[in-house]
Amino acid sequence: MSDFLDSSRLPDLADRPARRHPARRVSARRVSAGRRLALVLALVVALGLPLFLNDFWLQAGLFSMAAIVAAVGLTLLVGTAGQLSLGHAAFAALGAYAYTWTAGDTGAAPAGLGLPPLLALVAAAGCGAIAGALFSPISGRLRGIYLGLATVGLVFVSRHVLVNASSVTGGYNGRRVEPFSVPGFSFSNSEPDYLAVAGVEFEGLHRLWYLFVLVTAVAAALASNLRRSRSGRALASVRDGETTAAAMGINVRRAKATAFTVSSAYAGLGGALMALAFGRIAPDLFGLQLSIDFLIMIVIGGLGSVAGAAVGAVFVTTLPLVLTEYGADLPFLAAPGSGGLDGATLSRFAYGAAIIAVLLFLRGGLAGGLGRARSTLRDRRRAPSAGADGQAQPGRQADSGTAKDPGTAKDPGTAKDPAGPADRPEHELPSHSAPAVPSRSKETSA
Amino acid sequence: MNARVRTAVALVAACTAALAACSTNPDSGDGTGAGGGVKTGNGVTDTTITIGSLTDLSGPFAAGAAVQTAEFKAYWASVNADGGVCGRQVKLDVRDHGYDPQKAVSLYRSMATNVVGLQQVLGSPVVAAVLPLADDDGLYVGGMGWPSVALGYEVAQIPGTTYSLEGANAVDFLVDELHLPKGSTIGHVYFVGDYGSDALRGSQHAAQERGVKIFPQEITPRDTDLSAQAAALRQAGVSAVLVSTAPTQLGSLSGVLDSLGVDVPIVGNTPAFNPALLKTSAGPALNANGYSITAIAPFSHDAPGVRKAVELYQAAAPNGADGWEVPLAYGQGVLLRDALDRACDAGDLTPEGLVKAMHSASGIDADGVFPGKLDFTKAGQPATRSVFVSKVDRQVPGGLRLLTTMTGPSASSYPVAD
Amino acid sequence: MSYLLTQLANGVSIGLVLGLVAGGFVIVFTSTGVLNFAHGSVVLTGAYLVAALQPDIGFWLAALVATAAAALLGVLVNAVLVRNLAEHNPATAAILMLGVDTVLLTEMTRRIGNRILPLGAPWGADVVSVGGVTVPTARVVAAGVAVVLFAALWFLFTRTGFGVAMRAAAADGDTASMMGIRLSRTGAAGWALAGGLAAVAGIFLTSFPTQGVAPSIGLTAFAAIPAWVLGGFDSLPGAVAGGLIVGVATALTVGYEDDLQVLGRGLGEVVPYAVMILVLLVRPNGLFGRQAANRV
Amino acid sequence: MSDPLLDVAGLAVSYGGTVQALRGVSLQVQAGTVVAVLGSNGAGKSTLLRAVSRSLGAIGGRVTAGTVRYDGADLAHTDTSAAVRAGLVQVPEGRRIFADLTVEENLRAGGHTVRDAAARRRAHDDVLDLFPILRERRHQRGGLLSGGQQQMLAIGRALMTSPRLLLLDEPSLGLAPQLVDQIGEIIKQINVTGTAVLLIEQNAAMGLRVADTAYVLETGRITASGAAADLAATDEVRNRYLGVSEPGEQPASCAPAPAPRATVTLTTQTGAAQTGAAPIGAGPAEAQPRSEHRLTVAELTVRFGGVTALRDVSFTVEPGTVHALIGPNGAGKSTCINVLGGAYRATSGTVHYGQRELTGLRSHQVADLGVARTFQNISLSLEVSAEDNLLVGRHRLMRAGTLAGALRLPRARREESEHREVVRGIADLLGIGHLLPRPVHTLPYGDRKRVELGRALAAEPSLLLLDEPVAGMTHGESSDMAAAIASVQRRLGLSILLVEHDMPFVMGLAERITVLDFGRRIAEGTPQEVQRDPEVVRAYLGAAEAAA
Repeated sequence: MSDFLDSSRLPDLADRPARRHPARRVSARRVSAGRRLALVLALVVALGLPLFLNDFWLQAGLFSMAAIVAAVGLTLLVGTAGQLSLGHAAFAALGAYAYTWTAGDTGAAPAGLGLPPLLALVAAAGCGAIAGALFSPISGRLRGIYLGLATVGLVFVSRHVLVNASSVTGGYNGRRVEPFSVPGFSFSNSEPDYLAVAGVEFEGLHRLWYLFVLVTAVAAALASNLRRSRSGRALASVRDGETTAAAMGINVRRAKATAFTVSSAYAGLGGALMALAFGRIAPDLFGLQLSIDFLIMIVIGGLGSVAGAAVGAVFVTTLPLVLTEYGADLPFLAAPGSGGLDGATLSRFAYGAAIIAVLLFLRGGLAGGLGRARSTLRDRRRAPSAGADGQAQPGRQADSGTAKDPGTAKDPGTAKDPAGPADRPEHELPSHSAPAVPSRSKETSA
Repeated sequence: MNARVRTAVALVAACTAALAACSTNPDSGDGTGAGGGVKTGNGVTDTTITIGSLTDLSGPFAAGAAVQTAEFKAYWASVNADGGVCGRQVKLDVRDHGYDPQKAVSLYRSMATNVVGLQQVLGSPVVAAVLPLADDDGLYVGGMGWPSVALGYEVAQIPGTTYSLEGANAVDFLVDELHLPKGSTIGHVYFVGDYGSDALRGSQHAAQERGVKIFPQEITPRDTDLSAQAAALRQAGVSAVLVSTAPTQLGSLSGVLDSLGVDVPIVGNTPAFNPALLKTSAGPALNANGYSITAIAPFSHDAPGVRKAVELYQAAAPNGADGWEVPLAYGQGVLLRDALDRACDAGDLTPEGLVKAMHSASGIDADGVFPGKLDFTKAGQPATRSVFVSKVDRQVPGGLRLLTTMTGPSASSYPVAD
Repeated sequence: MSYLLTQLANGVSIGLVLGLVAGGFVIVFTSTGVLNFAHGSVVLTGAYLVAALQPDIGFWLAALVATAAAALLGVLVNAVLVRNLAEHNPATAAILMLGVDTVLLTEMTRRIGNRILPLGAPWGADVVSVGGVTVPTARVVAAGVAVVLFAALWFLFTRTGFGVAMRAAAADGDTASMMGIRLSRTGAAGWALAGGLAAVAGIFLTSFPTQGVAPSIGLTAFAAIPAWVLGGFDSLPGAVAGGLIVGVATALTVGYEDDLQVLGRGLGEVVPYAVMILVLLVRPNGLFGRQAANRV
Repeated sequence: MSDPLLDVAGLAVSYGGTVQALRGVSLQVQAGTVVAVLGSNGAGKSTLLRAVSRSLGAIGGRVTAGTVRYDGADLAHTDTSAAVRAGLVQVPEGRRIFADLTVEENLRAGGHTVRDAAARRRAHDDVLDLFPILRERRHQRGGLLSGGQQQMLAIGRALMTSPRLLLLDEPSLGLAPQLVDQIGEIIKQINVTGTAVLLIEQNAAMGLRVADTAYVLETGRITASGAAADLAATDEVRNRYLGVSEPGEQPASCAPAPAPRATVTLTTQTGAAQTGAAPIGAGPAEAQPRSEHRLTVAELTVRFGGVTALRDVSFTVEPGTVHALIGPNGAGKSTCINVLGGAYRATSGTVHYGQRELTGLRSHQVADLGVARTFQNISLSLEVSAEDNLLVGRHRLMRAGTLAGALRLPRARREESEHREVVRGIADLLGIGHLLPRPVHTLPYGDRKRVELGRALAAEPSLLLLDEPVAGMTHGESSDMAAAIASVQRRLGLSILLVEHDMPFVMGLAERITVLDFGRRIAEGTPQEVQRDPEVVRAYLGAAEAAA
């Protein structure tokens, strides 16, 4: 059998080397080592940061990490599978309440099941998944933006249920969230009441921080594995062409339902983290604005990439906070009712403008922009020796821009661009321009 | 796990340990100084007392919040001009959460260690998120509206009665003063949530006590056209309507009821009325049938406290809008000041000391801003069960003319904790 | 019986106004493929301009100026922002509009403040009563104007060269441009129309049963989204039908809430979305939407 | 001779900077003449027309060299609208009338640029005189017209501007013979009034009949030109359309030789991954010879609305053979492939693969039976690496679920690396091994075609459906591809059903050929038989040629 692959026995098909390029392998390995270093650095920062942060930033960090989990899930749906959802606040709410109910005290009002919080965390993701799966008759049939608008309904329906099912949810007043704990150790300010390592006290927020770092890292790793697995390829294939995907043996409806299910499981988990970060939940926390924020995160961050979702989540969660923290103290707080410009208003303007600016100027979102900046830097550093790398076949037209698609943008190492950013063509292939949602005109004119 | 990752993990662990060793975490607080024999904690130095305000200057309640913030500033400036509190100047640290609970919680975290108490926390979802945290931290919170749920928190100081008692008093007022016969139906249009739903509870309790029926209509802030609700109320044959919504909805409802020829009293409770309504087409209807049940004296009330509040406000914001927010903010300032004074006298100006001092207070009415003497010594009970009843009147500033101060029988019997 | 008729009349009249808003969504979507999340703010802006201008120049002139200004606003947003997106796909365009919405809404909130601005419309708080059914005059006018506007749109799109060109561009932009139709112009016209419709809808959304302009009107416009979706994304008749369905369904749910108590209170808010989901289950492209052909 | 009305010189166009669609194309159109450009799918004909009508941008193309001069003026910086106003109008390929607009409205949209109402009315009347049927149906929606009427509407719509130069993109596409003749007559009539016509045609018979001058465009280059009558007689054209003669062009390996089918066994060898040389068919437990099933198509009929794309077509693909499906554009070949693959539903008739009936199955179920396919317009995930595209082909052979993949369970990882190894083997076989890590959008056209073939092979099919595998390839690339397909087929004993326009390619590769024309089977046999069949010659080159 081994002779089957022996290319010397085949006619020389293409007048080009049939073996993999050694130079390529080397550079690919170097890049992935660089990536790993970046990941390790990020982890060091995530672990060391709480020691320097005050409660404000710790709290902001907790919300950011909860958002990252939900946004990563949404980017699997929108970026990888090309579906759109504005209903993820509903799944987040479901996760939050599922956690709270499962872990809640049996004696309290409203009562809970009193199960271990770890189990409750799993239940949160599970409930999200089940709800997502139940929605599959719709999510499997609708596409892109159509699905996105249909899911708006979920937010309102779930709010209605949350307010009315008060025996479980506590109604509009909501209910207290049981702190996360494992036997003998609580991620709050009690049990042990005082915890210090090398003289530094670890309070509830610190402990939660580390829990969140762990959950977020695992969630991101799973998502990024998933994207690169058989299922992830199937989803991307469905996004890029349902007919083709079906012809390759992919059950398109099931793939779409899977994407929706996985994504809502992430939203459920993110919701549970939000609940832990808040300490008390109420239906008002899970309004349409939350869904919209999730969507802003992944688009601003750069569709499709896990890193993009993370960057976007941090951006959307912390930017308004930073603007408020440093904008509201501006000296010209106008008199009330006089219609003058005050700091708070100014920070809202800045937030809206930031969203607009990213979309206008950064192809591939924040992650795309960062990746491009990095590769530009690297190209500049490497400029003297460029071309000796054997990256492109002479005579073959060189590559187009690395960063035009969000999927590869986060990892500029995989797409070599010897021509440099200046030579990139302005246009791209038509089918390449809209990874997320099928374009309207194609739908209707076919 | 390969060798590289193992190395990395070891590196991380080492770094973390090193950081922990050399970190000087500032979280240990401002220490417990003892300036002038007074024990102090977060937010209090020898010269200043810092209080916080978590408010909504860019969200849906921005306008009203701006009025209150201006009044707070004016009030504390006047206090400071008179020599401050406990020999210290009071500094008000205002943060805008834009009605976003996540933002509010983070801002709360940044504030909690730097203030001795919170003058105000505004907005239902924000209150729901922040109150439990403040309760854990033992940090005083004033001015979070009047939801019954706040009674469950030791740190909360409700400036007056609760929405539920406003609702109960409203029914009592309709029966006793406006002579609604037994068996008649009262419509109650309310926002779902800790404002409207709470008020509905009160009105339903009172209805049972007084032998009338409540016909509830739930709406949300997005409903601005209440034609369908008004028609339903007419169909139900209501002889009065309670409204626990925002001003927009009160205006729409009274306008449509009028147009349908439903000539019945319309009673709004605290935040439902806004004098701007009088300039709209609902103005005449409200002027004829509108009443307001509030925990705060109306803008036009002639009590010295209210006059002082208005005076301060008009000096600070000559073009500002008139409304119940002005006396409210003044009253809250008075309550906090009283608590600070008591804490100072008790020699404990820490956050915990402030909460304790607040619960020792009784008999405050802020020179007529509140409907009777407020008593904060009974945990879990409202400071008063009395309310102001005003008639909508376009002739007076602020649009409300005080009729009476009352404590109805069913308000007295209302079980606050259920 | 007259109660039912009253609720139906309420539903139909508000439904027509919602149809105007939904029509704006349709036109922007068909002409430029953008999901205009800022539409609610444009509605609010239009209404605000009327209220702000009418004391000086009178209601009618103010309405005219506001409509023109809202149309211009749409054209500017399209020309300056939408056309300059780094990546032109529906998701980024939708998020862009959210950014625009944030900016517009903040500005409106700041300007309106604590006030409830009266529109000064001549119909004031008058009502019309026919056989026990009472409907606000404003709503009768609104229904009339909506019908006239829909007729005008029908005329524009079927009887004028430019309207036909807009439809051609919406159906197949590439081919239309081969006919010499400039997509930039049809796009601008689409945004202008949508802006104008939004301003008119804004006037009626803030007229009598509602008391003047307050920032929450922007949210009310959101109720037009289920109307748009269940009518079909690219169909003007669908927008009208969707608006009517949402209006009537909401009015009836509110009107008979007591009989529907098992489902919980506050159903009025949920019903449009529940109806939308049901419709989409049966017809994934909405009631009037074109079937997306599934050919290779 | 005066200056030409249209003068294209040295034109080069590329898409996305990678796909070179036209290279150094030059041609002229004299005022008042008809010029035909002949070429098969993927030759760059539509690109050429769009470059002239300034509508390349809409599909992402860019002129990289050369000029287009119209009436003496360089069009470089004008847009479509300006070109239309100057009297240069294109009728797009596939008619593309506005289906929701009435006939009247379609015409109105066509006359959009004409400001003068009187001129518009005149043009309108002229169009309705030219196409009386349109006058009759003027209030009907365009979508309700028949194919021929739609083509008339598309032409009429363009005539509303009273153009000086009309660009026609494959007007005969998918039309019945008598309609094609009618369209030809119409073109002549239009020309009589002084309008010059640049006509792009795949139907050489029709193109050469109406044109004064003709060019042959192949893979982006002009390969022949001259007076239409002269060109019709050349070997070049005959070869191009019938694959007659020029045996020297064929790679020897392409000759249909009996291969040791069924002797190739495909087994999984665990551990093969470590040796770096896994068998191509490393699917679990698939030790049987690939193809033992016969594909039987019986009386297949497909209708879309009122259009019948296939009518009672029957043929059989014997196990382990290469069977070609040919016919002029619009003959129903792609429709047939799409029905076999499960993308379209048959209106009537049956398709059996072995014992299994395919017609009721959905695409992914058909794929599960071991039927893989490629697409006429390459359909790959552009952002994704070539390797991952190939791995999509392995989807049906892999088992790891979503959870296993996310957790990277040992089982999933092992499976993944085994299949990656197989994919590398397949890629090396096709000579694209070195391209595996590159995102597909960075690859040139020819390589993309190979990647797509690789993806289909990765599915380890027993039946391979190839929809124009060499469309748009240069001669060299096309023979490389032929060699690759032949070798793969021989080694794996696949059955292949092939749709292709490149006749030398088909004639060299196929053992049996079924010829379709207007949805009907008009001939079947060996390549030699088919080449001699007068029906076939008539279908391709027209009645005159067949008689000659």
